[in-house]
Amino acid sequence: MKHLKKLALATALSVAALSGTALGEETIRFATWDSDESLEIQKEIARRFEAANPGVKVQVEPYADGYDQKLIASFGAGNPPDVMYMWNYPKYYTSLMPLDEFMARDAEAMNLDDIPPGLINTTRIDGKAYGMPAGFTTHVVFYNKDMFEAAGVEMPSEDWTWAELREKAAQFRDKENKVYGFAVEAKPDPFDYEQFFWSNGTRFIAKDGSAVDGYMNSPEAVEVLTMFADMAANEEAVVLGIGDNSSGSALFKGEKLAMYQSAMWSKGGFDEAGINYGVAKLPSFGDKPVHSSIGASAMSMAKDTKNPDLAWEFIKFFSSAEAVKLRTNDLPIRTSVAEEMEMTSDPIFKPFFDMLAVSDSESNAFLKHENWGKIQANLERAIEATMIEKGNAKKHLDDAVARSKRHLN
Amino acid sequence: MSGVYDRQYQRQKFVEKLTPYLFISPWILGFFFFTLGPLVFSFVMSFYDWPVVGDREFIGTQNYEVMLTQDPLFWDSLWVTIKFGLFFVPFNIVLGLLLAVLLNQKVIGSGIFRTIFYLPSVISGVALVTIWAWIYSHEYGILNFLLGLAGIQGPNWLGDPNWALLAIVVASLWGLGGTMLILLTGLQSIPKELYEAAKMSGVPGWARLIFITIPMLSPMLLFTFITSIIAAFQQLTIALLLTGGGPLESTYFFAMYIYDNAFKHFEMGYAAANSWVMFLIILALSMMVMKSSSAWVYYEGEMKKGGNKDA
Amino acid sequence: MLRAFTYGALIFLSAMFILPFYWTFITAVKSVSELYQYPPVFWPSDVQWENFITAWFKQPFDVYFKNSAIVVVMSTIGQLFSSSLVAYGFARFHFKGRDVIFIILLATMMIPWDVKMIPLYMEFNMLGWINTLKPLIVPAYFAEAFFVFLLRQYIMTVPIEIDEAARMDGANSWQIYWRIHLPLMMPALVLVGTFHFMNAWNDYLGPLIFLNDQSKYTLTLGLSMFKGLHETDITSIAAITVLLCIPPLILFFFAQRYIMDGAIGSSVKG
Amino acid sequence: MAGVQIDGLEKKFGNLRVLKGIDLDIRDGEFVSFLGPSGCGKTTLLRSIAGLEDINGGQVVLGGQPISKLPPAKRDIAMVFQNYALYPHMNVYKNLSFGLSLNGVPKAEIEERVLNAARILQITELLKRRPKQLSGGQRQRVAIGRAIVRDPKLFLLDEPLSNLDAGLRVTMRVELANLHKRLGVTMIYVTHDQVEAMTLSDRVVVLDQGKVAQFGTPLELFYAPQNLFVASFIGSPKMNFLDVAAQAAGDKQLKVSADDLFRDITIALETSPANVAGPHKLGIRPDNIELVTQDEAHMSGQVMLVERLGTESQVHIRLDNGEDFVAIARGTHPAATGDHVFLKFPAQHCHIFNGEGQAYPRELDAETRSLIDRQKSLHGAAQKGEEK
Repeated sequence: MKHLKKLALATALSVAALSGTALGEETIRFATWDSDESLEIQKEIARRFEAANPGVKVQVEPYADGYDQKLIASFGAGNPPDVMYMWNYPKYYTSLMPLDEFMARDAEAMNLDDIPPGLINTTRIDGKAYGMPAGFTTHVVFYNKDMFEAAGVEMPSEDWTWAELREKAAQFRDKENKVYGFAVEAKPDPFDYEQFFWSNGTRFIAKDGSAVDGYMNSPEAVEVLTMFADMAANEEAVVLGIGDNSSGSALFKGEKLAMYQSAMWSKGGFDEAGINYGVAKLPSFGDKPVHSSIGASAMSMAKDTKNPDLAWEFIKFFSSAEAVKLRTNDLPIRTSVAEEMEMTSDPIFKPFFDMLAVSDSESNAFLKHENWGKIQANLERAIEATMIEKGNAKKHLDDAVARSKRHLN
Repeated sequence: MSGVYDRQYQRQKFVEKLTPYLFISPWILGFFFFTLGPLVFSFVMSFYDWPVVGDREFIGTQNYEVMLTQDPLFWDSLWVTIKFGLFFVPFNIVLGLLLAVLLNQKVIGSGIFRTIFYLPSVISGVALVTIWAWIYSHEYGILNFLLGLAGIQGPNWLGDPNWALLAIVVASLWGLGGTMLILLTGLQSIPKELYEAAKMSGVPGWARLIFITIPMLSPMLLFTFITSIIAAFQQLTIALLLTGGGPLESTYFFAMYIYDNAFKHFEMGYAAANSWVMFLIILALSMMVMKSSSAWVYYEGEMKKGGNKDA
Repeated sequence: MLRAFTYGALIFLSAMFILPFYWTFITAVKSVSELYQYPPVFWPSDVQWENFITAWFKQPFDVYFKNSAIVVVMSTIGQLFSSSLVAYGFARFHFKGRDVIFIILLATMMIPWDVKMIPLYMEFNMLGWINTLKPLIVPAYFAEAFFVFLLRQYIMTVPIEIDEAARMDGANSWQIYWRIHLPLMMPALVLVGTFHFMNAWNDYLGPLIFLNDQSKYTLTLGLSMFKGLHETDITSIAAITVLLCIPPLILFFFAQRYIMDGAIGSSVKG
Repeated sequence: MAGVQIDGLEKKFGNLRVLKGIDLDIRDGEFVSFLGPSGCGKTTLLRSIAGLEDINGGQVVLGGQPISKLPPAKRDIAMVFQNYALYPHMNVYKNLSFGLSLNGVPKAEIEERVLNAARILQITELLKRRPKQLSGGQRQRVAIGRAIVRDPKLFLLDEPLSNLDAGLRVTMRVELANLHKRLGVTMIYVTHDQVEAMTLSDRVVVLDQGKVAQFGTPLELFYAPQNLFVASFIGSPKMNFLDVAAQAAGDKQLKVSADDLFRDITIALETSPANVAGPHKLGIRPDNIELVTQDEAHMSGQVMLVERLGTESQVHIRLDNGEDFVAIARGTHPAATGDHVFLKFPAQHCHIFNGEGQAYPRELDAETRSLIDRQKSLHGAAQKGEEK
């Protein structure tokens, strides 16, 4: 309604001004959680889209930290943006537009084969894709080369294990200056944490979402938590998230950490702080295959958008080679772009792509059960409790499983 | 003659009856525009399974039943909030009063002191929490650094379930500049003669505080009492950003429980039911305080018994 | 002796209240390398004043400032006027349903924001107010319970005889409000103005929910955008926080003397 | 100039009847006090006249105009409040001029009237000050000044001296009396202090539980109280009372007897009493009791306490029947605690009240009678003077 009014007004004004382009404007509202540099990149992409489509205006709406609240309010009140960044498909998919038909229609023009299918799969609910990836990241370990050199510790190898990481980390501990070799999270985002479960051969919840017992509290799961708790107990790693709100990346920037497990989003800050860092793949659990979680920034379309075709054009543009090249704060979803920019051979970027190559066999827990959010709260509690007590992983995970029963129905 | 006189009287009486409603009409209108609708809406919502998007389903009182009988977080978070309130409310009032009394004396640079004490209230939430995170940080914080200089091994303030709630209480009290100002305003309206007279008759300072200041300040104390209770129950930002409710839910406030149900779990109906329970609890507490107030609040301007209808 | 104690206490407490602000300030002017040093650096070796300018121009803060100023000024005027009017109504009249209405008024303070948010959004959406500053301004013209309660408590400390004297002098209710109580309420009004100013100035949720377009954003939204999902730009947050504190602090410094103008104090009572 | 007529005035607070049919006729230019213990309704009555209270029945007429349905401001009445109720945020000049400016009086006239009032009250040099810079007495004057400038038909004063210290109260009392003389305007004055009421007033209204107990000149109230309440309320120390029986003793006479009385007392009355059955009370003021020898005495008792005030001694006596009496003797009277004394109640000083507490009008001695008459006529003369 409001838009119509605006449209009418804009038209009236332009007619009155006898301007040449009396077509009026069409506006696309695009919501993003990014801020700062990433936001500027998206605005630039939007500007280029506007330039390529005269008469179209893109209203970029950055909600930053308040993204979920804002999205809930606007969806709840029936006034969502046309296009938005999305990750929580299970909660929103009923109000999102399935994109499969659009993709099928334009598959050739878009050169969809250039995009790893694993990325699109992160947006699927019941087989339908609700998002089109625009950028992604896998997880790696950053390490401070200067510190390694100074301490005379050998740099991480191509295929290293957690045991090796721990052995290295122990050598950096300096009580006086509060230096640690590594950091473990007591309150991790479970979305990313599941990669450790996967790498140790288990998962949070059964593939069909029917059970957590025997998964979340499996011996392998207990092993993961116990390992991190041991690292904390032996001071191989500082514990983040309980009592220390200093983020791991802040400590890494302050050279208080020799190694830090993170993703693309930390890289910009490390560059800015002038840290001489290297990047290693995630370590493996013995000889088990390592698996990273994939964080994809994907674009979704509101079901009720007034102009789905235009919105699709906008989404498509975001995954075009032109746009993907601009996104320096995450990784290009197009293999061709990555190769063209020589990322796959660059020692800093290569580990990310190596991780991507081995990380397409699992999908995240939240896609498997509608009550995952509440189950996850119990898991978070178990992780936190284990890290506080620096042990008792089995007991806490069993407890989480028991607490989750009523949500599994 | 008498007809005109009576008609005038009727009109005057009508105007008198109408006047008070005209004065409070802005709020009445605002209530109908901006409060009543949302209130009714949320009440209706509390009887539904109401995801933000997708199908809503009427489920009767199920939200309330689940909350009261199956959800341990409901009781846990309520208990955390009550514990918080038991610390926060008295300290907020007592310390606010103390500061106000200190500043009510004739001191050089009192304007600057007042500004300083109000300073934390001026800093916005995000920044305030960042500051406290830095102060409390176990390994890298200024508090433990200073304690370390004194040879004391400081606890893990925000990481230890035994300390975290207290740490949040202290951080919340940083904003007592508002309470201080309210009480200071109240102190200013107490006649100096009362103190002078008491001083002349040799009443010691503490007795002047108890027998003059506190009774004369009681309307403002009532105000801070009730609003502190409300603030305690609505405590969210600091805990959300500082501890996220942890460690082990030791700072998981009732308001955060509602927030999570709404914005993490997308269960608007359940969150609405939570809110209504919270609303009723605060209302009951406030009513108790209001009811008790006739016994301890002294109003200088109170209307004579039975009232003064045309005043 | 008492004097010395007073000053001692004041200075000690001041130090505790200033410390966080001081830290925010030095954080703002620290270089990246010093930001994360431990033991903490209490005065940066390399003071980077340009951080303020850099942070300001990272986002269109001039636009945000204009929006915040409009919201704060417009809504403060409305709040002062409407709340004092309503407070006078509750403090000085007996009317049918007064106590019940007053309790409802108090109760509105107790409604959690979470549940009001979506219905309010729907309402403002219907009115076509989303993505305008109206949802942040207009409600202030309809009095807020907290301020009504505060002012009512204040008015009730004024002897009723003042009203009666004015009534005998020929003043009607409006004139008593306007010419007697409004000036007498000055300290409390300054308080309400200060509180409302700070609320509006630091409001985050309201602007977040009701504004879409960056050209409509307020300062706090800009500030919060330095805190991303994964990374936080601490220097910019600190710099903008310091800048954001300046206008309200200056205003408060000048306003607080009116709070200390205890006109009622010594003249009527006793 | 105007008198005030109050007819059947009723006031209720909820179900509580506070004023129970008040009838008063206050003459033009008169100074009348409302006197009574707290809770008797005197302040409510004053506020009802002012219009600050709605009345539930009856009416108030001022200068021939019914005013009880007019708003306070239209009644042409000014009121001085107990706590002065000065506007704290206005200086003295503004305090005085506020009412005039509200009523649209031209600026020049306002100034003239304010300056005039200030001159009368000698507060000209205070005009620029705020109330908080004034002393109690100065505030009092400003409060009165606020009433004077409006030149009202009627002044109402609600215990205006009660917040002043004793010395200042006496001074202000004299000033108030002078002011009344000077302005000649009708004034109604509420007080619980009988000395103020007796010294200032032309006539006093004694109120008891929402009713007029008596309306008369100060001396009338003292010498000819119409009922037990007035008799016991007026006078300090209080009148002593004794339960007695009465019988007619010829024309305009009443014989009083009791078991405790050694001998009967015969009191001269103005009229012959009609019905003298039932219990009666005999009243006698402490200063009329004589300490005598046994053969003259009406009763005897034991001295409990002697308070020596110099010119007089107050002797507290427990009578043989257990009643406590106070008698006033000369300053040098030798009575001492523990003494057994004999009391005489001279008949010409005795008051007699019937079972309902109503007094039988006494035959007063010529001296008293003429004093009372003079008080009444003094007022009448003043009134006539003003009318010219």
